Amino acid sequence: MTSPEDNKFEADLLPERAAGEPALVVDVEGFEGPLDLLLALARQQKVDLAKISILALADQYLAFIEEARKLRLELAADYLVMAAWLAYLKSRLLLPDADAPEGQSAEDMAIALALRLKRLEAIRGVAERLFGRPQLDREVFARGQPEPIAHIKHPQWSATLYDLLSAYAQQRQKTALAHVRLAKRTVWSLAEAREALERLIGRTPDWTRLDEYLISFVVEPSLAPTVFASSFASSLELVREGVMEMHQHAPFAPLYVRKRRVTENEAADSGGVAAPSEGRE
Amino acid sequence: MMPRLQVVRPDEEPDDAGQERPEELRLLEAMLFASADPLDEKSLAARLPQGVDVHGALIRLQEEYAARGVNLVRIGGKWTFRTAGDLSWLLSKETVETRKLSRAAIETLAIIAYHQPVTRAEIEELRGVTTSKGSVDVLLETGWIRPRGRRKSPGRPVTYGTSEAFLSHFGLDAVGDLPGLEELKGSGLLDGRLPPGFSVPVPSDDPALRDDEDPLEPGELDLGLVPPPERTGDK
Amino acid sequence: MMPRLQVVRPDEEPDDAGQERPEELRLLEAMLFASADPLDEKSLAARLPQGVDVHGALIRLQEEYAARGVNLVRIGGKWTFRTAGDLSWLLSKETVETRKLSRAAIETLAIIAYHQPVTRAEIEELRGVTTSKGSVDVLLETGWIRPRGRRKSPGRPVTYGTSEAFLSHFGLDAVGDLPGLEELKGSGLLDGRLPPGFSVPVPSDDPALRDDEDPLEPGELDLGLVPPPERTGDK
Repeated sequence: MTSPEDNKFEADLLPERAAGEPALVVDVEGFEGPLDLLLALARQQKVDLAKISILALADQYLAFIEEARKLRLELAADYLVMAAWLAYLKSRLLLPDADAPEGQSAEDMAIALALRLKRLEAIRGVAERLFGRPQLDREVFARGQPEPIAHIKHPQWSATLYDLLSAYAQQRQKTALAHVRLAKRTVWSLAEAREALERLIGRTPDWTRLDEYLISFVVEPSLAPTVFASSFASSLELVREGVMEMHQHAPFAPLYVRKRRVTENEAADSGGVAAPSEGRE
Repeated sequence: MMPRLQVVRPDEEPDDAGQERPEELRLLEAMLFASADPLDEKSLAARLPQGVDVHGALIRLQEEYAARGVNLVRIGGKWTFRTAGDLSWLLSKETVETRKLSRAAIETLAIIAYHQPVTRAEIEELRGVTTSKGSVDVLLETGWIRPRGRRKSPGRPVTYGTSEAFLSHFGLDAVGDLPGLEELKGSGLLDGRLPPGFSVPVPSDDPALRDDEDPLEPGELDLGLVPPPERTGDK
Repeated sequence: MMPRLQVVRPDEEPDDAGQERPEELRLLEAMLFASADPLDEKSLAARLPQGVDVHGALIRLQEEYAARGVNLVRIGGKWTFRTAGDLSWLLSKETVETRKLSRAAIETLAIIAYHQPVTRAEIEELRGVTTSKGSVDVLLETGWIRPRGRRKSPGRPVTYGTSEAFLSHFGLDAVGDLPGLEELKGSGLLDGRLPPGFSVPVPSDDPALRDDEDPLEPGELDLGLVPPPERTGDK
């Protein structure tokens, strides 16, 4: 069921346009869509939206679109969809449906359109009021120099007595079973002694009394035997490697050590015998 | 850790006990002046000596400052100092021109504010256009709106609501204080799907999802659409 | 004639109680509050109505705020609001975060507690593994251990013992209350598979140096190794 208007409208939807003519995509003079346009047209009627004549509004809208079409403005699809819908609504309103019981009645459709327009108008009203409020950083201002809150974190360590005791027991148990060496270690290791001797001979090229040097390590008298023993063993090793020379005048006389010097006859000696002639012991 | 509170101010006579301005007003003043963001009564109370009537002290402070160039206001349930609204002429020169929102964005924001939670399809239906995507993006960038969840309906569209930054920008204590909300409710225009006279939905930015909303999947809107957390959910 | 008693509030001028507060005070308040930088009198004057005594108004504003939580101060010839100096503690937030000691640190602590005074080398010997400097540092940070002195042995290593904070944290009256061999066995923490001669020392945290300990040189451990005094002793 179509009205003559409808036919005419659809027939003219695609206006003939000369090939070179520029196509203007127009938001119909700045309207925000067909509902916006309808609202503007309704306002022109200068009546309460509740009392508006949807029929008259539809006529105005279709006339407006027709005008735009004549000006060869390219209308956004939204507008054309609305135009088609309004044309349909108009035809239904003009021809009371005798044989179209399905769907909404034309009156319901008209009321729904009026409600949509009212809702849009209402939301525009409150939007205006909302933006009429003083806005932050435009009309009102917050503190320009906020003073930041300093955040100081204090760590608090957590551990329970149980943690402590089980940790103790477990590691004691483990080491006790792994290597049963309970004597407290009071030895000066060969590595430590060697390191000390290397430092000694590196410091001075001259003969140095070993015991005088060692005494500086022997703070605890009980440590003396292990310091002497380790040092002596290490010095023999250093002499054997040809790093160090050792000298003793007589049995039980003090031991002297120095860094080994390279001599001419030794340079000729390819055998690599470690001990030099004066280095006995 | 906390230093002892000083109760007696040097410039006050002890005899004036009745007139003495309570120390908590000084403390509140200091905290509220210093903070870059509005503060709620709970966090203010946490810094005050026990037993102080924080709300009462804030109301008194608000009265003290009411006639001043700086006012104490409540924003989204939190307290902050703001310059007096009537002095915008004095101060607006200082500000950088803020970007102006398009008419479409303003309308979209109003729809989200008054109809929240609301989907894009619902916004489009209200505006009678199908091109509001740009507006929603612009509004997300301002930090004034936020995706709330998904509507339990075909397509599971995202629902939008306003943020704390929105309340802060427009100086509102709550969404219920939106201008014109009462008239809008009275006219039954808040929900066009129901004939006037039926129960009227009220906008709510309550982060609790409604019955017809599902939560967003974590991270699904993190693709630059959503402003960083300190903008949307700032304290 | 009896002098009339006047109720003086800090924001009221005593002499003209009924008189309106001059508008320029409101304007100055708003400008100084909103400005991101301190403002000099010249730029303040430029915004004010002609003929206003800016300096006088600022002095009056300064007096008004002198007793408040926020003061008007002049910095480098420019004016700005600042939190009252005595309230700076309000603007710092001190939080305690609980951290769990690592397994290695607890084991090291246990060895120190039972075998004090003990050097790092001795701890390693007892644990059978290398003790990282980190464990000892963390324990020094807890304040539960302290450097006691130096062992009279090659290299003069530092000896460690437990502190009072250790006792208070673990709820011990004295370090000698730590369970001995029989108690550890009885509680099942140590099982029966122990070699003969296995012993658990009776710990003592007597601060007097042992025969094989030298005192620490004054200040020699102040290079960040030792926590500041107020931290070591606190609970």
